[in-house]
Amino acid sequence: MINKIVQTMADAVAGIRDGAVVLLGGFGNIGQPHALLDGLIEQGAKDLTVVSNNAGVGRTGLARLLDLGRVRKIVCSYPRTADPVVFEELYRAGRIELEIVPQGTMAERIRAAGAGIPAFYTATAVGTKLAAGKEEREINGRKYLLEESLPGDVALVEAWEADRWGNLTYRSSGQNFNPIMATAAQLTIVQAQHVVDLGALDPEKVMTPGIYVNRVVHVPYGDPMVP
Amino acid sequence: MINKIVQTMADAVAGIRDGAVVLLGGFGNIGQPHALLDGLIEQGAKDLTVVSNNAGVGRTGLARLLDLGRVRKIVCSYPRTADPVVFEELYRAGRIELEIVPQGTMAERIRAAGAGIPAFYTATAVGTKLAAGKEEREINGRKYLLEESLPGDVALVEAWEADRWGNLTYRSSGQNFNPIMATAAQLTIVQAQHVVDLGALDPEKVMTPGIYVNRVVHVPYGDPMVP
Amino acid sequence: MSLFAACKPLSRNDMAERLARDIPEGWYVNLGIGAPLKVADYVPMEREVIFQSENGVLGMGPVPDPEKIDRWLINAGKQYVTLRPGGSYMHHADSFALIRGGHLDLCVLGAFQVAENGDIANWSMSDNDSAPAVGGAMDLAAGARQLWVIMDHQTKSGESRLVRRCSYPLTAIGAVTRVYTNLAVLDVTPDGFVVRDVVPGLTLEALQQVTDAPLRMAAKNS
Amino acid sequence: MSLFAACKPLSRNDMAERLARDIPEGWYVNLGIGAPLKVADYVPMEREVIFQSENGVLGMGPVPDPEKIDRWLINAGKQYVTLRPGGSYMHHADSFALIRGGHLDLCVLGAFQVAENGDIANWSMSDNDSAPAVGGAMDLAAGARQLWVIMDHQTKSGESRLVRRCSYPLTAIGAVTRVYTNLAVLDVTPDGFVVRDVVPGLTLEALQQVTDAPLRMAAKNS
Repeated sequence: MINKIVQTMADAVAGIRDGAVVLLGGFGNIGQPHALLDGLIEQGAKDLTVVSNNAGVGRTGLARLLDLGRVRKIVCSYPRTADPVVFEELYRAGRIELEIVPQGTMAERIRAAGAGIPAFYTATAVGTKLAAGKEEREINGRKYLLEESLPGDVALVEAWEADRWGNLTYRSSGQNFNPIMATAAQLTIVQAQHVVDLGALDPEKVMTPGIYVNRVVHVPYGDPMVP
Repeated sequence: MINKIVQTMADAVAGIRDGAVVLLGGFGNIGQPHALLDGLIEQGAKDLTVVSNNAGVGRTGLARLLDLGRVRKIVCSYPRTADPVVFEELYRAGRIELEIVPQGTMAERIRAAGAGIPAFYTATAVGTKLAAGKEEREINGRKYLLEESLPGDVALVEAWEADRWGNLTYRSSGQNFNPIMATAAQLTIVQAQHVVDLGALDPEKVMTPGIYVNRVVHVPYGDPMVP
Repeated sequence: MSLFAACKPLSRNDMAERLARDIPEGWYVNLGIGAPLKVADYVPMEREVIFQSENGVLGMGPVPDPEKIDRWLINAGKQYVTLRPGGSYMHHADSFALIRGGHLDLCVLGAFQVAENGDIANWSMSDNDSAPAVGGAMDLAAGARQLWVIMDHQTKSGESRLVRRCSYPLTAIGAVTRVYTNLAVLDVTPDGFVVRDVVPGLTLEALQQVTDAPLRMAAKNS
Repeated sequence: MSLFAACKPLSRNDMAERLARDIPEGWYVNLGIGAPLKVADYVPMEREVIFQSENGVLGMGPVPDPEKIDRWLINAGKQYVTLRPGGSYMHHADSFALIRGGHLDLCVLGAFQVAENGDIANWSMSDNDSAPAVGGAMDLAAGARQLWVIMDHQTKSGESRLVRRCSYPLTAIGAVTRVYTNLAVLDVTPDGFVVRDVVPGLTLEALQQVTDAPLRMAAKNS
């Protein structure tokens, strides 16, 4: 019997290696797997590359992982949030590498990694300083940049419901990067608010089929914090 | 008030021009917009390029459009179906052009057209005769082909439910090419089994948001024919 | 400044209202973070304009009553929003496929500078910016069918934001189609900025004096 | 043929059963149209193997009772199928993203020829084929982690289907990892075909006589 539900946080985050590329779901505070982040902090892996839309808020979660010196590089579109104090300190001190990627290009690069597309062309960022070092090509009269896929070793995902096959649903704007990150990593780890019986999810409402999921841990924390 | 529901088939298919590229949803008999095809036959546009997974069965629908000499070229992955008599006759007589595309490459080229991706790389068909004339490129040690997006002037789509904004759902394997074709055409025309009130569709179950849809016509025909 | 003695520059709210008037029913529109978000307040619900947020929300409604907040539903500025009947959700790749694919009728962004060739600079003040944050601005600017910019005509220190060439790092090239400032509405055309509309009491000459890029007047009834 | 006097080649059903034994629980598997589809009949429901069909069905169950057919639910061969609890649907781009992205543990295809370097030819009999039909075969062959081929060892006229180089148009290069024939099971390795298993009574020498490509025996307990 397939059963991807694990019983402890330690089991959920076991085996994340030093140097891993970690895809971290969430947009702002919504759909971000805070419990898995705490599990990763506890687990100890270091020298990480974190791919996340934002660069952490306050002193907890991703900010704490940064604060502990466990992140070598961050790939994100928007490091300037309401309270990015930890990231800014590290960045100014030259103690963390930053790769700024336009948000849509980041999303498409992650999707491409899951879809077996090693590279694609996009008009986003043509003529800007984020085009530096990228191949430019004219196709049908318009200029495009070549962008490579962005795969992860690990994806940390927050879902609303999950079953033992790893099928997932998400709640309203809690989807954001989670479904595409789930497809793009060697090891996809999910925290879910609700664990339901196999067959309980509407087959037309499953947003991430279990094929993309390795482990699910039940974390029924309720609504996201007010930031 | 936005209202994409049209009352007659003539209104639904109005304005399809000679020479148009028509994306035709469906896989086999499922999810294929037979009523819109009949509407297109009646409407009269000719010299069409049809993008469809299959090349028509028997003597009705797409096969009839072919039989009437209205199709200049067909882009498909699998012209050899149970009863492709019309297509085979035309093809052997040199009266129709055929572009064979691997099914997944066809799907991704259509998706790319809707997503503003003019071209992408894929390992599918490397080293085969379908790679002829395509750019080959090695990326991280593996060979890939460059494939261009495949946009349509018109998409003919079959949906299960629709509302006046053009939001759509599909039924089980009736999705197939329909959601991606809806994103990839200048003019997306939908036949829907059920027209429902705005707000009646679950926001998490809408598979094609109305932004991709221009016209919806109500065609409550019931279950697909047994082939 | 004597130039403005005879006229009253628009407030932020006035600018948003002015822009909102030009959005026809049925358009799909993304409003950037900050000043552009105000535009939604001036589009009446009965004129159905469908607002998108790049974090996967299509069909946003007004800000919720404080006691009715859904804490799972935010916009790109991380503010709580609502979903209208007919709205829907999607993931980030689908959301930016919609943006990049040219399906938005309009995006409204703020900017530091707009150039007469349609270049826009709105994400970074200098090449040495510590940790610049681009978000979805480049995708939106390159992807939407129309890009309207809403911004003050001049900086606080009196420099023109409508320029011949942007001096700040670019967000996109040749993307802007119209600019709404506190003094005027200007189209970006192959011939540069064309003035559609000025605030009452302001002459084209006076407007030109506070504008770096050359201006032309629109032909009547165009 | 005297070679086969001492042995009994496997039937189509036997081959499917033999292959099915090697699929572990938890694998995600695509079965090609035709002979490969039989494999599903020999995987017991209690061994949870999840079958995918490229038209957007993940978690296919057995063929439905005639009175319980859902006419909206077909497989890639256009046959009516069922969905298991835990199954789900997706559109064609997502379905082939799954295939192309290397997420299938296994694809099983039929073939005309398999070469010792893993090349497979299974879609077209000649370069002058009238209207050749490729379907999803190239995507599946290039995308799945493992590609197992199920086919007769020889053509009806007695030619070997396991060859040094394919003479028919290729479906994919270097993709096949194992072949199940009516006479043997063979791995495709960097050193060519390695025999894992032969039908009782057949010697390696006899198998080699009906095989164009050179064969090697697997090391014991490998």
